[in-house]
Amino acid sequence: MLMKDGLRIDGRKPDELRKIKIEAGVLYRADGSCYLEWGGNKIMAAVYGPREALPRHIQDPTKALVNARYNMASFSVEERKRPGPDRRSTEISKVTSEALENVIFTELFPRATIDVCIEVLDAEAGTRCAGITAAAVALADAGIPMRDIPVACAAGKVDGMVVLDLTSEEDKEGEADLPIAIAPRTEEILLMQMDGHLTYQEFEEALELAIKGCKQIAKLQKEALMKKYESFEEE
Amino acid sequence: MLMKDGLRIDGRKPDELRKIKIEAGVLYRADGSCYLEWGGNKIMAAVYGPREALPRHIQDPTKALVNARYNMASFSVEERKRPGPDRRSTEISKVTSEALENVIFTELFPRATIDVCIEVLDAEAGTRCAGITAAAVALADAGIPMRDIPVACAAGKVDGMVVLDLTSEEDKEGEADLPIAIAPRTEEILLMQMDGHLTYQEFEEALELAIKGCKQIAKLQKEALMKKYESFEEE
Amino acid sequence: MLMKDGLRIDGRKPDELRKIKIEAGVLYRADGSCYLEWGGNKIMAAVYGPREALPRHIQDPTKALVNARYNMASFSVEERKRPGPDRRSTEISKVTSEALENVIFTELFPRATIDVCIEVLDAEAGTRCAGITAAAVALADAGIPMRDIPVACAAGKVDGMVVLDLTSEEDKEGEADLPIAIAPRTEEILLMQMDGHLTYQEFEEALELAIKGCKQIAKLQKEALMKKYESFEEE
Amino acid sequence: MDISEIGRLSSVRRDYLARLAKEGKRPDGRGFDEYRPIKIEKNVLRNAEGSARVKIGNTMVLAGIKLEVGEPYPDTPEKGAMSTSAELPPLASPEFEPGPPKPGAIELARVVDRGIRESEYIDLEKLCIEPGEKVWIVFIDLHVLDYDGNLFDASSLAASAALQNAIIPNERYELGENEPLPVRKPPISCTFVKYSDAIVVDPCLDEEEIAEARFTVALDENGNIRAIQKGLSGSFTIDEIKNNIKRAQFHARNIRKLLEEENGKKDKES
Amino acid sequence: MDISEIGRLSSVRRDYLARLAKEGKRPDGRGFDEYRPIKIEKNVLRNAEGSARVKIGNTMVLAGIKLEVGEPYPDTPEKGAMSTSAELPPLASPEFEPGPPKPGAIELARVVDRGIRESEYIDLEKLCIEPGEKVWIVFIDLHVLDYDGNLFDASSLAASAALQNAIIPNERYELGENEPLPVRKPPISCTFVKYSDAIVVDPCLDEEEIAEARFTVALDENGNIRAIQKGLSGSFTIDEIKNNIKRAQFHARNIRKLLEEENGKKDKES
Amino acid sequence: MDISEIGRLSSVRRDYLARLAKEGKRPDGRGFDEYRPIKIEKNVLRNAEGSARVKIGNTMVLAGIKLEVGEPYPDTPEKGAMSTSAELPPLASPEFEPGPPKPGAIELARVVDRGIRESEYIDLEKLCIEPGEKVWIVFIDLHVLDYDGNLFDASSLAASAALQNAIIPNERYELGENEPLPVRKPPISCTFVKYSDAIVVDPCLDEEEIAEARFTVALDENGNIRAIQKGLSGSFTIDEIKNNIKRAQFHARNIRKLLEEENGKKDKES
Repeated sequence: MLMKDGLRIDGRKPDELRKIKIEAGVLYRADGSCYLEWGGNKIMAAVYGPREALPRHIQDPTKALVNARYNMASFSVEERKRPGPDRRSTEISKVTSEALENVIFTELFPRATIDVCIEVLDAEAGTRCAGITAAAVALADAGIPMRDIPVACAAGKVDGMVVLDLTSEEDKEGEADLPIAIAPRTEEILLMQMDGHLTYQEFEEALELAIKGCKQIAKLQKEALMKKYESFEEE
Repeated sequence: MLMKDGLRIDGRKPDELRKIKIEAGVLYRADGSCYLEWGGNKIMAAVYGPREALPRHIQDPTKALVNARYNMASFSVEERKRPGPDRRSTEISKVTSEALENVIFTELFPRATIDVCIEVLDAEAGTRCAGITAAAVALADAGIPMRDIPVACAAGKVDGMVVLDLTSEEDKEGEADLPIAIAPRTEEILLMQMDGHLTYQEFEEALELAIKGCKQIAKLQKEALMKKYESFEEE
Repeated sequence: MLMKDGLRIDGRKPDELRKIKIEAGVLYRADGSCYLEWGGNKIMAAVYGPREALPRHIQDPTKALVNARYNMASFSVEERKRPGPDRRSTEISKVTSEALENVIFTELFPRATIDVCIEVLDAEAGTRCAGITAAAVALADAGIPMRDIPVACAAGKVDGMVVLDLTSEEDKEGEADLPIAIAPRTEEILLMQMDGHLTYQEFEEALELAIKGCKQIAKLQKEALMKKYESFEEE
Repeated sequence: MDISEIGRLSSVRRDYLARLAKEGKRPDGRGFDEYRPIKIEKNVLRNAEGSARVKIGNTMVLAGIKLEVGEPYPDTPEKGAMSTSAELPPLASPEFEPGPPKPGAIELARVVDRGIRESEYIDLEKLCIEPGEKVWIVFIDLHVLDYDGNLFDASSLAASAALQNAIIPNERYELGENEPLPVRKPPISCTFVKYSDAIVVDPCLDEEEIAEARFTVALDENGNIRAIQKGLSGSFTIDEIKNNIKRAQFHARNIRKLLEEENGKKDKES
Repeated sequence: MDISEIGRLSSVRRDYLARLAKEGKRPDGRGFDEYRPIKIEKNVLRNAEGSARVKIGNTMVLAGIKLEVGEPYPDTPEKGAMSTSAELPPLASPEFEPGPPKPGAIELARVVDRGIRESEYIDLEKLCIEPGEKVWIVFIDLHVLDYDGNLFDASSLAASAALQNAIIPNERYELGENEPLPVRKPPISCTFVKYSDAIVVDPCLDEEEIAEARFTVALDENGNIRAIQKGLSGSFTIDEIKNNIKRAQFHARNIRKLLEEENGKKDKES
Repeated sequence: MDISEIGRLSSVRRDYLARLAKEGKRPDGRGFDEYRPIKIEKNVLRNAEGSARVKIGNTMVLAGIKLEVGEPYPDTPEKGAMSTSAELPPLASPEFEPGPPKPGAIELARVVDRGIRESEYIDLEKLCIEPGEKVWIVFIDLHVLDYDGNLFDASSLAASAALQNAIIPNERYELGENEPLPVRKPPISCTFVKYSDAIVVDPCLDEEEIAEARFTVALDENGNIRAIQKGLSGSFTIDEIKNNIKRAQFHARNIRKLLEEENGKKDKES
């Protein structure tokens, strides 16, 4: 059903990503920002900080807090979503914060907070990976010192086959989804979630594929940042 | 439908106010208070302050905050209202706070707050104007220094005619509603909202009529305050 | 209906308690704890403190706050209860806090809070009395200095007869319920609520019966605490 | 202090009140068993189905009744329902804050509710429109306007008075003509507080602020007990409790008379 | 300052802006009666039934339209309904905080809503599916992405543009084929602020932060007035108000033209 | 630290734990691949449709199952539904606060939910009463009673055990006789944390407080993977992840055996 002649319903090969477009530095007020289109996903990410964490009792005297907020616009899905956080977005905000904190030199900014805002404007499967990928570019655009630029991508299993970067339909009808985020230089795993049904062998295969996907996207991230700096120099 | 032989459904002339009754200093605990009946509206207003603004981080070191809270009792309307603020009352609280702040010498009370409580006990169109008018009397009763006593009134358009002080039915079936608040001495506009459909000429006419209404009510406000002072001297 | 041949539907005599089992010191993290089964009720109580009351502006410089929180697990009743406090549990938390505060030497711990957590895991009438009784044991287990160990029990009226310790059915179908908490040494009344219909004579009778019940339960509380200390010495 | 949970009296004032009490006196000159003047005004609102404004001394509470058509509870398919709420708006006291009801307001509403419910004041059996489907729900909303102590009795009395003049708004729901809400005999609430070994009825705010224990009892027309609420962290002896109830039976008779007089007046007028 | 209620400008900067205003100048070099460049992009989202992204200078607002089937209001059983919300997410400004809408966001949504509602922009009569039972509810959600002042005009324009390209999602509800949302002529909103005796159109953030009074008017295609909102604690004289409206009539014509051009473009493309 | 987000260990204790880990030791004397004693008690409540209390060391979690009749999701009209919540009441730890669930509690509930859902443990197809109209909704409520680390495994195990003895309360809804809830093979959850280069199974609280990264995997009876959750800001290498899963396959077999023994006991008793 979801695969035909070795191709997927949208014509992609099993190891092929959807179309991705990344633009850095698109907002005026934010310290760093990124607009990302990934298949049908449209994501805006902004970074504010490092700035003083308030109220004071949340401050950590040894390092900066990394506080990501993943939010879906009410019109970003087919059935209108009530504004405000739900349980799903609370969980995604948490694992996203943790993944991003890993690469940031937070100990350089004691008592500070680094706020990462991820707004999903249009959603079509894989928004958490798209959000992390965009947030990473926004962090770099904001000049936040990081040991690497994180990047995220999912692999999954569809009609018994391990494939890269699921669409909505594949996510819903497929057998498994494995979103990960990595630090691409070292291939360390910053985020991993999985739901579905994978044998150990399939898991290994999917993990390898997702890492391959991450590395392709990491290039697009760097190109977007490069382009921003170039346009900055031209000005 | 709403006008017959030049008169309105309740028998009023186009430029005639509903019956208004104002009483100052009716509450024991409040620093200043006012009970006002205006047509079918029954409003209780109380003022507390100037007192220290808390929590401290909301304090303004240069002036007092003016914090009006417009609230409708759950039994004040035909269909029982759930207790607590809704979007409408939040907006009215905001524009009321702004209108009242205009005339108060807030710079005399840095770090303070002046709290204005407006409780609508019975509602019949025009509660925001009635609330501001009552709040102004309560402020004066509390001895808050003001450069003028604000007063509010609405004009509107009904059956193609500009009229003063709409009833519920006129508000609902009519073509426009223009509530304003003014500082009566200088005729400055402190609050203005409008919804409906007015040509520019009709707008000018309605504005003039509303100001005339305001000035009539300003007299009633002063009489109420006078009566309170007299009764105070008698005691 | 509810009484037959002088006995109640569950076979008890009018002045007979349901089966009660009390165990002290059952939790690892809490400073003091108690597990109590009383008829179909299963209650876990824990005490934390005295510890600094936070945020600071709630601190009382003359004494410790006693802050009891009565909570029903969502699965503790026949129809699943939404998690979180409702109006009933808010009231019970309030009167429970007040009853317990009475016997604690709060003036020994200025600026502190003593937190009492009462979780109803399974409910069958009389949970507030069961909660106070368990909380008192947890307070003693935590070593909080008290002038007496409070104890609670209800009497009521069923089929025209005053009886002790109502079941769910008796509570629902019966004519009155009178839960009380006392300091057993002095017989002072720490908590009293009543709803139903009692003549003054019936009230006196019910009060006497409830106090008798309290005193029986007080023995079980002491036995449970003794057992805990003994097992502690054996270790 | 109970309702506001803030604003402790200075210790000087506290000592003064204690000294007064020892001499059998109260801050406003009343005897221990004396209510402040009670004033009941009924039918004071237009949009409410019933209303009353009650003053006890400087304390003023407005009760408004609204009726709505709703579903019955599954276990009482042929009975109407009732719901009581209390608002303590910042208008009524410098200590009241806006926001959802605090524990003090919830306790107040629930105690008033119990008095009405347990004395079967509203004839809920007559409020069924369609068994199992549609019944009248009676909303009793207590709106405190001026807080100088003893909200329990003022609120209970306001609710009782407002229910006495409430109508069933059949016309609004196209169910025939409006008719009076069917009520029986109201409960009367009596509140005492204890401080410095004195137990006084109808506490004013100063007294509530130093009160150690509070006792409220709702009595029916036969002086039988329908609801009790003991509050605050102080205790009562068994004898004090018994005595409170006997004193309450005396006060309740007087207040009931007052309410009936007011009711009589209304009837004559209408 | 209005929306964020924080972040006061330094007094040096404040004095500088006041001095500029006295010389007839604005911080970004515009004249008092000059808008920043306006850019309208329509149909920018896939899941929304209609959408538009509007930039006025650096301010950027995204409007998304969603339609749902719901019950009509009891007093308008044959009309669809509309609901407008505004989100000011922390993404758009260092001063915006997460959480439920603050008064500034609520005022913004309500003013945009009034302009659309009072100009009868959406033909709600055509949104009835089953009288008294089922109608379309139009949700207008305003999502601020970059906040550099004048959210009122940017939001209103984004809503107007998004509604122009919205569809009724009949297919999703198995009600036939999708069709365009029936709209009439949009309202155009014009906002002025007053500071240092100057009244300027389309305030940027610096100007909003020192503004004493704000005036927003929504005009229909005949230049008639459909909604007004005066904001902030400063006042306007009667003449200033009248003058604002006349100036707005001029600006609204230009903005309307811009919107129509954008609309024309879209039509040609499709 | 994960759940409580407060209460950092002193650096002395932290260093001590790190030193222990370097020597292959854990604070409570266990090996890196050793669980604390696990105790499962089933059917411990009367009002819940199913229940279990699980202790892993000092950590104690109570799971209660309730079933209600409700509407199915539109896209699965013939399937029952499930919903998992976790309460971390202040009873269980000095760091837990009352109030709506914090992110840690939400993550916990969602991870337990995913394990059950993805292993298709509950046979939701059999929970349809009337297609498109009425289905059973299974509520899994996790109530933490004592928190000494590893809530993920204790909660998952408590939920699995409680579902095994749950009944469908047909009688309460007049739908016939009660019957056992149809379940298949439960998922088994295994959690590891990493600190000081060690990766240990079943962390106690001390270990969670210094943990850099957390890894939870839910395995089915064939050792296949049904759900994964990596947590905290530390990272794992690819090899560490693979190794975690293999270690989990070993532990899950043992825990599954324990659960089956408990199940066997129950069957014999009844």
